[in-house]
Amino acid sequence: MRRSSWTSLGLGVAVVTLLAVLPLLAIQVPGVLPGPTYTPGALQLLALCMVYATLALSYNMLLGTGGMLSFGHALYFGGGAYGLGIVLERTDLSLWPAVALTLLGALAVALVTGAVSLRVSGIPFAMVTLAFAQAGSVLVRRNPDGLTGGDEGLSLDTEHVPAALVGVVHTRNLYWLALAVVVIAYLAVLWVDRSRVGHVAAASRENELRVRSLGLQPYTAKLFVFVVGGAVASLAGVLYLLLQSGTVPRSVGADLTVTVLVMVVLGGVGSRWGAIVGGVIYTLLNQRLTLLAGSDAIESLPTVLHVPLSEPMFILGALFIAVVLFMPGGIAGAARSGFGRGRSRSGATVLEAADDQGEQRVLEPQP
Amino acid sequence: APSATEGGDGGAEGGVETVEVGVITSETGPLAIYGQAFLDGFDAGLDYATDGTGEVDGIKIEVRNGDDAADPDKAVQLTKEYIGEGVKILTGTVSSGVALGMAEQAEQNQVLYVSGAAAADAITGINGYTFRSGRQSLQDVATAGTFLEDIEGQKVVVYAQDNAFGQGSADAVEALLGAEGAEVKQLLVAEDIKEFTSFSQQLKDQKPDLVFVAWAGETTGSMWQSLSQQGVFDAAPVVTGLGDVASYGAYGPVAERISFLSHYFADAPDNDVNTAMVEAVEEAGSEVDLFTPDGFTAAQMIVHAIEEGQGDVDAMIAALEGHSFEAPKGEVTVREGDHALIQDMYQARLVKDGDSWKAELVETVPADEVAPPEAG
Amino acid sequence: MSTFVLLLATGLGLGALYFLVASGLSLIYGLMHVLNFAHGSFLTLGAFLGWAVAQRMDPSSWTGFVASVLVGALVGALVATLTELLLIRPLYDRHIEQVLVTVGLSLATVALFEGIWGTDADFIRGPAWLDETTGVLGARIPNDRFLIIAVAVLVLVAIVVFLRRTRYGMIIRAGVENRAMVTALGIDVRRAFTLVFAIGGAAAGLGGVLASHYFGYVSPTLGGSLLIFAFIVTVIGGLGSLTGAAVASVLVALLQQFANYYAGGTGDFVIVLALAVVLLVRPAGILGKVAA
Amino acid sequence: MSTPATPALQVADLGLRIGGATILEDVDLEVEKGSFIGVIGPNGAGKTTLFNVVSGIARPTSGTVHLDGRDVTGMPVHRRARAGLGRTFQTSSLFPQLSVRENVRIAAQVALGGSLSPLRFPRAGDRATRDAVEHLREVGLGDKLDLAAGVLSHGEKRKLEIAVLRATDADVVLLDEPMAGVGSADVAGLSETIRSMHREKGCTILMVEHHMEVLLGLVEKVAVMYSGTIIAFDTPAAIMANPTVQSAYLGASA
Amino acid sequence: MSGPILSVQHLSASVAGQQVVEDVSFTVPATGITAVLGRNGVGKTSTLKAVMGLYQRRGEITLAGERIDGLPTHRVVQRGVGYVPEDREVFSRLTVAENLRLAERQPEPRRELVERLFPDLVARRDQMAGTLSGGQQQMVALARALLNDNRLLLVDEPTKGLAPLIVDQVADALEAASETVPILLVEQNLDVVRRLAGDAVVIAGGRVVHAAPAAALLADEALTQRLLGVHAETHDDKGAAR
Ligand SMILES: Nc1ncnc2c1ncn2[C@@H]1O[C@H](COP(=O)(O)OP(=O)(O)OP(=O)(O)O)[C@@H](O)[C@H]1O
Ligand SMILES: Nc1ncnc2c1ncn2[C@@H]1O[C@H](COP(=O)(O)OP(=O)(O)OP(=O)(O)O)[C@@H](O)[C@H]1O
Ligand SMILES: [Mg+2]
Ligand SMILES: [Mg+2]
Repeated sequence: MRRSSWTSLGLGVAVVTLLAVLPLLAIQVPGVLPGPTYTPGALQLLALCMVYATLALSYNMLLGTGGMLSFGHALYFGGGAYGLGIVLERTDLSLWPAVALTLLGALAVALVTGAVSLRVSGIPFAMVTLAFAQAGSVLVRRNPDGLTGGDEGLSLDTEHVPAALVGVVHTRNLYWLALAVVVIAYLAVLWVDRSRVGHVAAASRENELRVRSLGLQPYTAKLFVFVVGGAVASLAGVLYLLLQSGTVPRSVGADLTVTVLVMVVLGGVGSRWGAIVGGVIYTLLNQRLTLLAGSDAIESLPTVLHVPLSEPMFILGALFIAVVLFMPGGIAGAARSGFGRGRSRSGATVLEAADDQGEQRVLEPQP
Repeated sequence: APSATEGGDGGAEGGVETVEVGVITSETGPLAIYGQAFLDGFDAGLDYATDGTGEVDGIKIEVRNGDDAADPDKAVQLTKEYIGEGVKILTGTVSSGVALGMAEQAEQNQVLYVSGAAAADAITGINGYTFRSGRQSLQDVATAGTFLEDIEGQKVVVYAQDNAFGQGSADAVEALLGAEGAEVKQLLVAEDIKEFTSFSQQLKDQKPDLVFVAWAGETTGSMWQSLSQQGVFDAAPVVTGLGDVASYGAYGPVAERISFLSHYFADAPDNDVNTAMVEAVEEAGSEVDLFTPDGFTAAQMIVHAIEEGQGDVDAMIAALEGHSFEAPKGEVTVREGDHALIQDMYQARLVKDGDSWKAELVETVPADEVAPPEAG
Repeated sequence: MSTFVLLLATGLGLGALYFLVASGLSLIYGLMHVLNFAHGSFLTLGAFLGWAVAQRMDPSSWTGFVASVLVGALVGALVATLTELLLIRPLYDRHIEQVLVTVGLSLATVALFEGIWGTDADFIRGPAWLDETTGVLGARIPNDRFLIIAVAVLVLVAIVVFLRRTRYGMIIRAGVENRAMVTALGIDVRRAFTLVFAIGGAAAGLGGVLASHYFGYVSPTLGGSLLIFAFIVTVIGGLGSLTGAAVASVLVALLQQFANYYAGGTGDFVIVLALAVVLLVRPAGILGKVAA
Repeated sequence: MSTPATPALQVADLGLRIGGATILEDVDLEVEKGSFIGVIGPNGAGKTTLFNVVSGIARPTSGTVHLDGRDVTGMPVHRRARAGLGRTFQTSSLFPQLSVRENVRIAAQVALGGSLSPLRFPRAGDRATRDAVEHLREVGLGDKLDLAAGVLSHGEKRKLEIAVLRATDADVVLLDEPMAGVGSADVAGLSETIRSMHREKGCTILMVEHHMEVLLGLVEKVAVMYSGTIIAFDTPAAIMANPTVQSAYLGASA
Repeated sequence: MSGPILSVQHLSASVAGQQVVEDVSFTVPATGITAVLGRNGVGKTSTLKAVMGLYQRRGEITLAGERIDGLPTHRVVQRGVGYVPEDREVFSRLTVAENLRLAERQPEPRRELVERLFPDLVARRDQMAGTLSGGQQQMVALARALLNDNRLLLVDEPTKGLAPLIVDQVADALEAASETVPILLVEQNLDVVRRLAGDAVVIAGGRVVHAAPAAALLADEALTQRLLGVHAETHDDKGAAR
């Protein structure tokens, strides 16, 4: 146990170090990256991958650790992006205080919405979170007081953003920032997972009544996980705004939540590094499949093949189905069984627990 | 001055051999049809402006195509990728949100951006690096105004979706026609609403002299149907913008009763450039549509900019500002102050053509009559 | 007054449409605990193929219309059956993963439809009577609303009778709770599940054709745009309660209509609020537990 | 602190109705500190329901529950547990996907305090883990520590329930049929575990059990429930001699 | 007398990739009750579930001479195998009546038998089975198997959680049933075993370690001590006294 945790720490440090020096190297990955690793195009793509990896990490904590199937996680991501955008535009704060203020606001929103949503669990919980996110998304699109820019989205007001983070020439800095954010998010999630409150949340996922009978409040533990998850998601949103120099209503929409769900399942529910890998792979596929779709090889195929294959979302959807059907633990699960490192809980079983939540209370005698 | 970047053969000094142009637009995704029209136009325009050589003044124009699938993530990714590799000229996209994002990048990185089909007024004058090759909402609205003999004292009701496009149109009507003495009322319907019967009734109850409809998307058909069911057409003339060919079917039986303002359809302009464009596009196996001239014009502008500016961004901007030229829509002018594209607009009607509908020109509205107020 | 009547009548029509979309969803979700994200795709496919058939015949004739409705229902039943056999069945007892598979399916199918039929809407038109209106208390009510309300009532009655009069309802409720034990009673529970999916799919296909007439178009996103309301209706109505879904459909649609008209287009907010309130006050939904 | 005279558990006038059915009616029971009480009665008499009401899982429609002199009638489950009430479930109620060790460790952690802390991190060698392993050895699950609790056999789950209870270190303990499904080989050992829990800690125990030999071997007094109410509360000998108990519950000797 | 009703040869079974039955072989005679004994966790329940087809299995299982090891569970049942699961597994959100109705496989199920045996269930026909007491749920589980005419009953710990009075009644019922249908019975209550079982099969570590007449096994104190870890005799007198 000791040994393996040292190895994984070593591995983690090595990977982060490698990623950190990437902008100084000229590695070509044809088909995956648009150019050598020092070019802005490649760095931008990698940084975007990290944004989504962070988001996936936070969602994995909700689903994997706390067993909470949320359909409204995009609300916090969008909250981070729009929040920072609005603060920068409407106040004279400089970037870092604005980020702090945004995160604080997102924390408050997560606390309030979480406190309400967690009154129910299972599919009803999913629906309440969906409803909140939907309200957020409608609000953003309605563009109240010109705050959000409506459909056309909000552009980053660069006036108070350090010059080192603006412009293509500085993509490298944004990349490093993104890397730092992933590491911070990973540590935050690790911290929650390892702490006692994380353990209680995991236990609540499986049997709330038992947790209560032991003298603990499942609600508190789950809310804690939910709020930290929301905060990490909004951190990802903040990063997104800086990276993209803007944000659009899609970043609060239900589609994004579904996308994140896909990433997490792809990577393997309940696995931290799985979530990161899932986020990265999904983003790469999503960004690069459009190239494949337009390629001559696809164009030359007969219609039955060419029509579906030239739709990136078709390929992604089909891939996702295949993973759920044939790789129940996602990438992490496959890797684990590949290395023969059995763990007692797999992604599939974690998901089961998330489902049964809503039904337990039916069985209790209710006066 | 443009900052020095690695790659590319750009540089202010002469002797430039090639200039790269990044064309980012939707080739797949929900707006793929618009994107295709833009691209058809762009290719034809480039051919036209370079006499089929792909070169101007000895400078080879290299085009890089990127598919944004109407997804701003992809658009920004491509923009940064291209800029990072030294591309100094960008054009394209049909979605206003994406276009605004690209305009932002153009400013941050000091490259030339010729926005394509996106109609948002906000793009006009957004920054010194952004131009437009299409029309904007204000020009639509001004054209709508030409349907009234006398604007003074008339009651104009804007019936629109409560989104950027609808709000923009409503504001534009207020600004343009309101200023000319019309009494302007708005009836904005939230974008997600799908049942319009009661709103149609409300519209009729307002007893307008002119109804201006700004509507897009899938609900168009049922909106028109309910207007007709509730008898709005009996109450007042209804004006709206004519969309792409595929949308002609949306109006249903009332199509003949609607007065259309139009940005473009194949038969609207009567000039050589348009004829050349239609021929070129048809030769390439496609049909011209609403956004084809935007692509064509963008190519013309870019070729001109390269010719005059040799790839230097500031020089190219200077070359474009105030530039007038013959485009498919007749003579167009890039207004110096805010980079609006001053162009003719059209009044049109739909007539039955077998099973489908065909647009017919009613009148050409001269460019200066519908020039938008200068953006500040 | 006539505005009120109009809102009420069109609200009922909208409610009927919501119910048509939600009925299959509610059936499948209530009985099998599969929140079927691909339901919208069943709907879309039913609408597309129904329209294709109507076009071959004569879209403006009633025979064409009826044929398109039948084809829509059949297509819905067929794809739903295939979905159940190929994707849902292998994942039995793993409800969340079943949900995930349908998420994947909806992503893939919408893209596929876009590839086949393009992204733009096809505007369609049925028999002329549907486009006309009938005067009720001074309000001109579009005729298609009456048709949709009638079909919705029929569907409701048909499904409720199916569940009450046959053993299937019971088998499926038992099967969801403990599938192994149902088979240990000598019952082939898989067939029952497939049947439920087929019925749900047929309802979706039928709803798809009617929805396409209601909105006057078919497009790859037709189903998806209605799905969220169907979800909300299903949950507000209560797990497994079809009558609950029916009541909730009407309530939601009316609430939405009135809020949209009188409260400045806030219909969606009001519904979201209603959903949150209902779930917090009655987590099982308004008619939850009282199974079909 | 309460005086020695305060009963550890007192229920008075307890009633519970669901819909039209009366599940509990006029239940009165006073349990002295440190005593070991058996609860018997036919199936469906209301024994489990009484435990549910005492532990707060079910709310009574009338009457009160006092724990150590304190009125806890309206108190939520987890606060009662905090106040020293522990229980096992008739149908094993575990964390099926957590390991056997983890199941007990969480309970032990609660007993040691700071369980919801985000700033403390369970480790392999810490006190709670050591305690958990010890309790598991005691009930004979020492070789199943890393299995997921859900895959245990029925009897093994019963043993795990006892281990969890041991770890909570409760003062008042409710045992709901701890022996049901435990193999005959292990009944004696498990009884011993329960007895030592009572002896060492001096906790108060109420135990529902249909296994009469075990029950009689452990308890000091027996309460008999019959259709929702307590019809007798006496020494084991007196209860076994009670004709109603014989005819309505024991049967065989009649 | 014909051959055995059930024959199990080299049966192995696994759940989630974990082998839980290793190599079990035994036969169940065409009459009477055969007991399966063994300590907790040795694989008794798993053996029954493997026969039912509820766990993945390998080996040869024949019912009255016909192979059933390739059949899915519902087909096994349709061949006339009744099953009473260990954890009762009533459908908690169905009423008692629905639970029973679901189990009926023949046109004329034996409702009177069940009603006579468990009058409590009649009174509670419309109650959700999930709200029944533990013992009442056990009755539902038993009733479901007794409703049909079976060729073989597999019964897993039927007396667990039942009051002594009911234990006796259930034993009576099983005894009566065994006159028409052979029963394979898993039971921890040795008094019940002694009273009912003809043969006994003892499982340990996923294998059969002993198969003999039940009386002989329980009479041999050393053997029961070794196989079941218990003094069989000590229960005798008290058991009768209960
Ligand atoms: N919702 C309900 N409606 C009607 N009766 C109910 C309801 N819930 C519980 N009951 C009845 O309440 C009674 C009390 O059940 P309880 O579980 O307390 O019995 P018990 O004494 O523990 O029995 P056992 O020894 O079988 O476990 C049972 O008869 C049960 O059927
Ligand atoms: N998925 C699994 N992974 C690992 N071991 C398992 C799994 N499922 C069951 N087991 C083990 O298989 C063994 C046999 O279980 P089974 O339920 O058949 O025992 P049993 O003889 O019926 O015991 P009891 O008397 O307690 O009911 C147990 O030790 C159990 O832990
Ligand atoms: Mg009980
Ligand atoms: Mg067992």
